[in-house]
Amino acid sequence: MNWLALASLALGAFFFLAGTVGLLRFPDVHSRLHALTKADNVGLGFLLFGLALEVGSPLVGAKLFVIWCLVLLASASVSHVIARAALRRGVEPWQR
Amino acid sequence: MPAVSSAVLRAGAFRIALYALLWGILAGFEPGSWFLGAPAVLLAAWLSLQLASPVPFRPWPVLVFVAFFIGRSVSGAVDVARRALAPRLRLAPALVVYQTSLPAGLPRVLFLNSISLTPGTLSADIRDDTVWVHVLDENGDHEQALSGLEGRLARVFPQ
Amino acid sequence: MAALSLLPPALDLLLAVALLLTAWRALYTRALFPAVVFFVAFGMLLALAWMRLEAPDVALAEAAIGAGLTGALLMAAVARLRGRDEDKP
Amino acid sequence: MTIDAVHPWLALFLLANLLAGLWRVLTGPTAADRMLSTQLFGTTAVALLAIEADTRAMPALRDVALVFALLAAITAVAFVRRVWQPREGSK
Repeated sequence: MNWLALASLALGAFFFLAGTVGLLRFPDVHSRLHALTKADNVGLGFLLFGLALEVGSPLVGAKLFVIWCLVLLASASVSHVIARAALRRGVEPWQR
Repeated sequence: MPAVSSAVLRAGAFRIALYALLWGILAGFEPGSWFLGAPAVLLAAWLSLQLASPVPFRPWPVLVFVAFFIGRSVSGAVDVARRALAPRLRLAPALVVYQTSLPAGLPRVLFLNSISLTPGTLSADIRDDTVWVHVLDENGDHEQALSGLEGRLARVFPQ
Repeated sequence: MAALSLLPPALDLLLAVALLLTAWRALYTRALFPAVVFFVAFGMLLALAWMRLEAPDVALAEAAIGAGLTGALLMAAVARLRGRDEDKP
Repeated sequence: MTIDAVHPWLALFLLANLLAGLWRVLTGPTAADRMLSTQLFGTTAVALLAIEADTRAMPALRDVALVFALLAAITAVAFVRRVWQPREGSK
């Protein structure tokens, strides 16, 4: 049993949960974007890291890392584009 | 033969090496995979030179930035998780305006994307040199965090 | 390990229920745009179902064509139909 | 007990998590809020595919994960370019 891999997988699952809770609880598009881009990406990072440790093959690890980089790039760009569209369309950020 | 500047040559060689590595990682390093892989890598390198002019960067600060970035995005996720799972939501969102001095193109794109992955900030719009940043908590020192991030990127791309 | 052997069926059951649910919403949601979003979600879940059936090539095609390309095309169609205003439910 | 025994639980958890996100598609309120859940779907599907690739020793599933990584971006860009343009009169 590889405890480091297991801990990494658990952390990944935790961040996924946090992302979804944020998506459901946060008050407006902009803050929901915060929850999704940050929590889910890092959750995926921990999960893939755990899987890579488990497999133990450097090539598979590198492939998982490339996939993670792509997800990161895609979701950061998407979140910027959606946030911008919301602002330009006149969706005011929620204020307390 | 048209004169090709050494900067373009260097960038071309670098991109070919990078794409070949990427191909190997994605499709496998077996000899058979290169029948398709070699033309694809060359085509991709040529296309990327057509689409984006070479951007000089320093290799060592890139590694420093990657390490810094991974650390920041983990703490960003922890921050969001704390806010999402707290019994009472403690959010005080606001829009913050920041003037960037990074050159347009790759450095600026990287800046906007890293803003979205560091704690409490999300890049929401850009017009010329002005970046609109949505923050989860208006009480933080975002000016300092943003200029720190910008400084690290400026070290990667010498002007 | 009885509890463990029950797990894969539980996963497949959940997936099947989710597929039916998203398909139903995609068909019966009155507003067009939410229906398209449900369709995209349905496509992604279907790709996951192909994954469970050990058919990675079909999953690949479903994800790229069924969810991605068709979803984008449907969105373009919705925009044409509704004069680019999609906030009303 | 090997670590593989954790995988089904993890997959089940992620799938349940994903389905909870569907609530956002139902309630909105804006079109962008609904789009956010496709973003969630993309990331979670990558995770599920990577787990399954491991459990079943099917490396091809990692290639499917690669496609999923870019899929959500395509639909989001189509959404912003086509559906959710600025209204006439707004800034």
